Amino acid sequence: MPRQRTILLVLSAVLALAAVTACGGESADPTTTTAAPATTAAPTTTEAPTPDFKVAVAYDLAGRGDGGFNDLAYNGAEQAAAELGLELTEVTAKAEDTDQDRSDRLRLLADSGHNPIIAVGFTYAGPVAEVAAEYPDVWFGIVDDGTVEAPNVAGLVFAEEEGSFLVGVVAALESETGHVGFIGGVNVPLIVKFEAGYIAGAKTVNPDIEITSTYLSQPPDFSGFNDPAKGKEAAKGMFDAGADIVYAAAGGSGGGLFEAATEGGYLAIGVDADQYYTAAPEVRDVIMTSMLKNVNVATHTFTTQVVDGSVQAGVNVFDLEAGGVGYSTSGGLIDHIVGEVDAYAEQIISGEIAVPSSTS
Amino acid sequence: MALLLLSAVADIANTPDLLSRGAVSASLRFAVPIVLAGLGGLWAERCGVINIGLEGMMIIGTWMGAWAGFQWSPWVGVLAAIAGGAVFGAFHALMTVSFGVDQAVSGIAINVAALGLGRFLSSIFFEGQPGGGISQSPHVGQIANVSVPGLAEVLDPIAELETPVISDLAEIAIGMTTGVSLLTLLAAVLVFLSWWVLFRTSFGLRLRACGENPAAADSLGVNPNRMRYAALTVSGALAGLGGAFLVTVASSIYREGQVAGRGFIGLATVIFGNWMPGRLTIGALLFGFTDALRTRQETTMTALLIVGAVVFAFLTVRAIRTRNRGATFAYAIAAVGLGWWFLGFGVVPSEFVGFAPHLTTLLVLSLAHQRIRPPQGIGVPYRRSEAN
Amino acid sequence: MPAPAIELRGITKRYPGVVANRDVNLRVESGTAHAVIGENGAGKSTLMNILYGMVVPDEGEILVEGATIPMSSPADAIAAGIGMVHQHFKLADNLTVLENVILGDEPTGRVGRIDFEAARARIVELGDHYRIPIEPEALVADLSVGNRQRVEIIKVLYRGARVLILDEPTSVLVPQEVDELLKNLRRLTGDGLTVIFISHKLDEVLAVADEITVMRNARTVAHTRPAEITSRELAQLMVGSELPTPEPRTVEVRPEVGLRLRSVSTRGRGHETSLSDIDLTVRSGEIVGIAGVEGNGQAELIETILGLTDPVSGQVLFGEEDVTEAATSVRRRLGLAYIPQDRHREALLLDAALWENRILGHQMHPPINRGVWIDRKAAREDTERIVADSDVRTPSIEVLASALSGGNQQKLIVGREMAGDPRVLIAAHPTRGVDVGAQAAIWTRLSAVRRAGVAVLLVSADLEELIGISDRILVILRGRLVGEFDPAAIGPEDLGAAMTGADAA
Amino acid sequence: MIETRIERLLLQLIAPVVAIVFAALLAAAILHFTGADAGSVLGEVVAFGTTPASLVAVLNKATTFYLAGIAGAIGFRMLLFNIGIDGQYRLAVFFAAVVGASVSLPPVLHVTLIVVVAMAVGAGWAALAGYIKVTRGVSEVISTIMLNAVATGIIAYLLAPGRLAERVAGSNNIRTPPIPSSGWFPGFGVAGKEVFGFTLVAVALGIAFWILLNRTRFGFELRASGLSLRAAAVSGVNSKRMIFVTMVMSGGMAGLVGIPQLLGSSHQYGLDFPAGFGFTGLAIAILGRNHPLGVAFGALLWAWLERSSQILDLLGVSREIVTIMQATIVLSVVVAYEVVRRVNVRRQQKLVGRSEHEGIDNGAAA
Repeated sequence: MPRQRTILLVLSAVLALAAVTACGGESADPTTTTAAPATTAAPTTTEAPTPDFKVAVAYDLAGRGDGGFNDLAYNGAEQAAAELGLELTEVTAKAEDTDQDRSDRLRLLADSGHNPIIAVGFTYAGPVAEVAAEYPDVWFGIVDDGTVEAPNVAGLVFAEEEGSFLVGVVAALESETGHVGFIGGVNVPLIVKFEAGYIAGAKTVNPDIEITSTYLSQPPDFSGFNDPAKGKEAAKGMFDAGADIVYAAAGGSGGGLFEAATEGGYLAIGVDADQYYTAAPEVRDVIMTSMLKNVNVATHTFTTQVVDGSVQAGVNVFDLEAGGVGYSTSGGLIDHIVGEVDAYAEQIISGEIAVPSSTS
Repeated sequence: MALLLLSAVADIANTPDLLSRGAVSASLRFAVPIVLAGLGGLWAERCGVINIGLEGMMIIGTWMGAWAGFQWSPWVGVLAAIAGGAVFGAFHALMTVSFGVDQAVSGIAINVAALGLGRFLSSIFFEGQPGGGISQSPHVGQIANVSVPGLAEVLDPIAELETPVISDLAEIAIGMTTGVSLLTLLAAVLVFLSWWVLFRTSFGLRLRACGENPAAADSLGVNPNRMRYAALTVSGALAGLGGAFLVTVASSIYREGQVAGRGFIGLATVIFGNWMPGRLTIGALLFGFTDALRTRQETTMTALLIVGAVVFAFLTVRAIRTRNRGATFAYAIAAVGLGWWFLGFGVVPSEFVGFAPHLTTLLVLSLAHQRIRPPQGIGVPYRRSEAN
Repeated sequence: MPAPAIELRGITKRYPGVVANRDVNLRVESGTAHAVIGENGAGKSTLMNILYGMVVPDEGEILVEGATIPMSSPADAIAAGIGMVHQHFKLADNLTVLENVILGDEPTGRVGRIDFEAARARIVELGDHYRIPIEPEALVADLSVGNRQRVEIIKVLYRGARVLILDEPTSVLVPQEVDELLKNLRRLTGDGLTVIFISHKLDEVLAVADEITVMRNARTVAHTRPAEITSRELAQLMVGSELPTPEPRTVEVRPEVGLRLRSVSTRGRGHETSLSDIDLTVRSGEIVGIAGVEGNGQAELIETILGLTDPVSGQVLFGEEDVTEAATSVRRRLGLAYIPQDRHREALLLDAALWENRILGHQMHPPINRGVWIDRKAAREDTERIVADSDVRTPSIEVLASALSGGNQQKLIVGREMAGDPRVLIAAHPTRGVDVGAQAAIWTRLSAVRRAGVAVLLVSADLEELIGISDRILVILRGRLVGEFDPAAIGPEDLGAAMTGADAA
Repeated sequence: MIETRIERLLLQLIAPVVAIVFAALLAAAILHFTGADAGSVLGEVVAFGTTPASLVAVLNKATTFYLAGIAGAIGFRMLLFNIGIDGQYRLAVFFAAVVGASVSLPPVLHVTLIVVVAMAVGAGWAALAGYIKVTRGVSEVISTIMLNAVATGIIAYLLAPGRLAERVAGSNNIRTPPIPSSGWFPGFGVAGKEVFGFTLVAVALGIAFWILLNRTRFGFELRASGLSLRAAAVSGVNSKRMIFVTMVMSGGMAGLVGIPQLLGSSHQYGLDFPAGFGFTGLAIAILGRNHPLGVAFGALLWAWLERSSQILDLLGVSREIVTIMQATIVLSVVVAYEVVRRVNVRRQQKLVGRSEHEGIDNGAAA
């Protein structure tokens, strides 16, 4: 049953986050170094049962600590590594990175014995294709890309539009003004998928609904993912214009939406993680739901499968059916409409509803 | 005049948000960090030092503000941000005044260092805190907002009359007096205070003299290098305060990259404002206003098409009068082009909306008739032995 | 006998490679005007800067009214009642007269607020008392040179100085202004103030000084009174040889025109003076002097001839060639040479080697220019030639221009400008701030240039110089040429009257 | 003089060496205080940074940095602050990619066309800033900041499916169509890795820049204007024209910044195209004192630091320490240069003083 599965996933996400927090707590000790607690702890886990595997996660620009996408990728991998007693390494990209830098980063990981290597973000597509050919014995997973065809590469892609469709349904059902909003961080196709699904979901419930969309910045200016001030003003603008529910797929700028909603007494929809838990306690009450993009499930599954040998090359679609995306009910604000929303979910899974992935 | 134009345009283009209270208060919030950065630039340049490092000092301000803010209180955060900015301002002075490093170089280095430092320090202090990570801080409390009591109630009926201009004025008044952050008020005070200190006190006179002709100041017993230390410390403190605004008012979190070029925009407003605090603030408000409009409601940008068309039409007429044929031609094309765009498409592509504030600033600077008068000692290191 | 106002004992100051002051002793009695004279480079300015605390001596002590005082900054000097009027005025252009005057000693009320009313009243009062009227609210940028000097003097008086140091105060003034200044100085000493001034102009020194100290080669070599000495003798004390005088005119002016301006007018921007209807002809082999109070359009005239300012009407011609529309580079190629007043700003790349400075202005001329290329070898060779011919004292042509002394810099510039066989030469204050020896050399050079058939336009404030070497003198006043004089038949006073428009009134 | 030339060269070399040592010490200190074993970490970094693969990667990175640095240096030489390098190269490489993909030409011609388009677009974009500076007196610092934002918007608008770009099925990237292989710039293999062929062009451009600066009339006028705008104007340099031309040249060079990457590796412009070289370029120009050779050194150093720092992630050390090191190097190099300059000026003044006095003494004797 989709709903049960969703709840299960939510629970796993929460658990994973709790795990991170616990780990992080240890590293707050100023004498131990920074980045990856798991790495510094590595020497003590040399007697791990499966020493042939060392997990690596290569992030794109933002890196871990975003309380969303990248953290989720880490959580899944970390959880798997912890379960299997594996070492885990993290590396992060920079804005000026070229494909060659990314390739070299992957090579570096492969050379130092990492397997599997999880590349987070579509910008790794070319580099993964290149490096995977050089290291046929190493498994590569790439999040958000399904273009690499190689016997040792798994594309981990998500049907963000399907999850967004569901929160669009929630928004339309709960909006009292018949006007909802969408804030995208940066105008890239990935984020457009969120917008498209959201609009489709809302329109399905209420064809007359008014939907305002905006993007905070244009690529390659990625500040839209990191400008909570702008997110806040954009949300205020939408609320002032009559919207009462706004959905943000804007990374760190989403925090601004929650603040604006809290100040004005409106509602907000989170993204990627269950933001009811990741956002500041002061603002969580306005988060009616979050569109879950369970990157953690993907990275966990991938890591586990590599170790137990059941991994399949090719595109692994984490859609609604596979539990890759979904929506959260934490906080209880939408408990009364869960049945309705799940009905739409089933229609998507059964193919009755085809969710568009672009707005035009 | 301008108000009349905007008011008319809001009606024609059917973009009521153009002069709404929300847009006004958002403009203020967007403008304040820029104003503070701009004041920072003003203090530095009035004393003869260019401060390209404003961006970096703002970054330090955001980090310090969040670091102290989440542990103790946002006001402690503000103080920490000011202190952090001031330290980097003084460091800029150390580099440029004592070591004779080129002013632009030191500024760029500070920007580079601040980026790295923010992330490095976050990895030590924020990672592992609830909600914190290498690129963001835990939640920071907000600085309180205040309103002029009763005013909104009085003005609301007027605003709802929807009489052009008068209602707009009421909206603007409400926007400027309701839910205003204490830090915004502080910024307003600082604009006035900067003017007062720079132009009405002996300290300010000495500071300006060091920016105009340090040798003259030195010959009268005013030590230019000491003044530059002071000016740059204030400059950094103001930029740091601008950073604090971002984490305690505009949002409630430190987030890597959140300064997003505001320091540079601040620097631009100094030149825009012809090195005067008041005009600088107008420049920042103009930028903040455009930024607020496009962030709140992209459709409002269509209204600016009309404004642009009208302004260019006006410039065309003026150019015809002064018989400047080239300018007439260029302005006329711009006016017709914008008008045609509005009538033909009625929308501005959202990709273009993003740079509307920048383009507006650029156009205003290029077209406004101006006589720029920068401080004459700007960018020149002062050494006594070379002054003779 | 009361203690002297100022006494310097055994002052020595060394700079890398040079000793600027060597065991200098100076005694200035209270209430007197004391002149310090000497060649450029004799150490006068260093001495004055030491006295004003801007330079700290390596040895020696400074006594003010009999008491030794520490002098490590101008603030110490000001506190001791010493004020200084610098040769290059130390004024901030964008500030008002009032702001410039009170700077560093502002009357303040609560929390540092300047009491502008009190300041204004005090400045006006000082101006009335010493009869040096100034306008407190005026922007310094708008003031004439004479007025700026008044601001400088008021600045010093405002601080209650008992001792005034004036570094070459008359070098930038016209005779009437000089008279005014000297009168003011006498009034000051009459009031019991002490005045120390540096000068080149011996007649002024003899006219106004009570006592005279002569410096040569970093030492004080003589101490005397005007009544006891003639200007010839003074000059010999200064240089140890005969005072040079401008050569008499011996050359025939050729008929062909070198430079011609036909009813040229410009529109002044900002603080510039507009030229109106300038008609001017300089023939080959002729030196035409331009006399005028500074700020009456000389700068604009030079800019127009250089091609840096476009006239709104009229024509500029080199020979028969109309260059009104031509760029500066074209005019340079046609044989325009320029010896500017401010060599640091207009004639030198201070951070470049001497031979690179040789290229400046000649980058389009042979032998240095070869199409798009620069012939560095030729530039170096020709620099060596100039250094040898003009006696530029330098260890090498690789040193930076900033390392040379002023006189040597000027010799290099003159040598360079003469190198391209110019047709037209503009010389603006060519000997200002140059010592007596170099002055003579430059006058000789100008005369040689004239003999070679160059049309020379000499802009100068030194009336002796104008009268001494010009073939004709034109007077410029408020952007117009208001009179032409034969130098043989005019004295400095008449010229001064014409320059201030006194004769027209 | 030969002796002092060697001395001068040594003096120039001391500055960067001191700076690098200082920055390394600072980094070691930071590492130490954060609890890492500074010695072994730096050892690992050096070991990794000197592998053949690293050196090739450094060379490729440095090529891009070098072009950005030269673009910055051209501006600095004329006291122009081209903050717009970033926007200029992005716009340039975007249009170059579009044009390159839309034509089919023989190899050499194809590459030439792409390069010319990039230079023209970069130059044109910079020319806007130059034009309003010359005609309206708008500081290039402001105008280029603003034009960067405008360039971003223009690219975002055009880089959309149905306009000038296409979306690859299954990918979240948007890219311009790929440039056919006739428009690729072949690289050459070193140690099993491929060095950008454009590296050689960059070297040639560096030499050309040096010749232009030091051997041509234009270069002299450029340097003279940078040293003293007024003196240059008096000597016959049209300063407005010079400002404009310099801006255009800087922009043209900036237009090439993305080209090694485009022609040597990506062959198309997409969302994953590297951004943000503008400020790096300025920092490198400063590091190299705007001298073609110095900039090369700065670019290599910068690239080496970036490359070898990748190992830090594996060592569990924050990579930002390298950013701090870069800032430290820039500052300490500049401080060191300044100290050297002052020493040099003092030395020269001493020499001049001595020769002047000799002259006087000789004169007295004669």
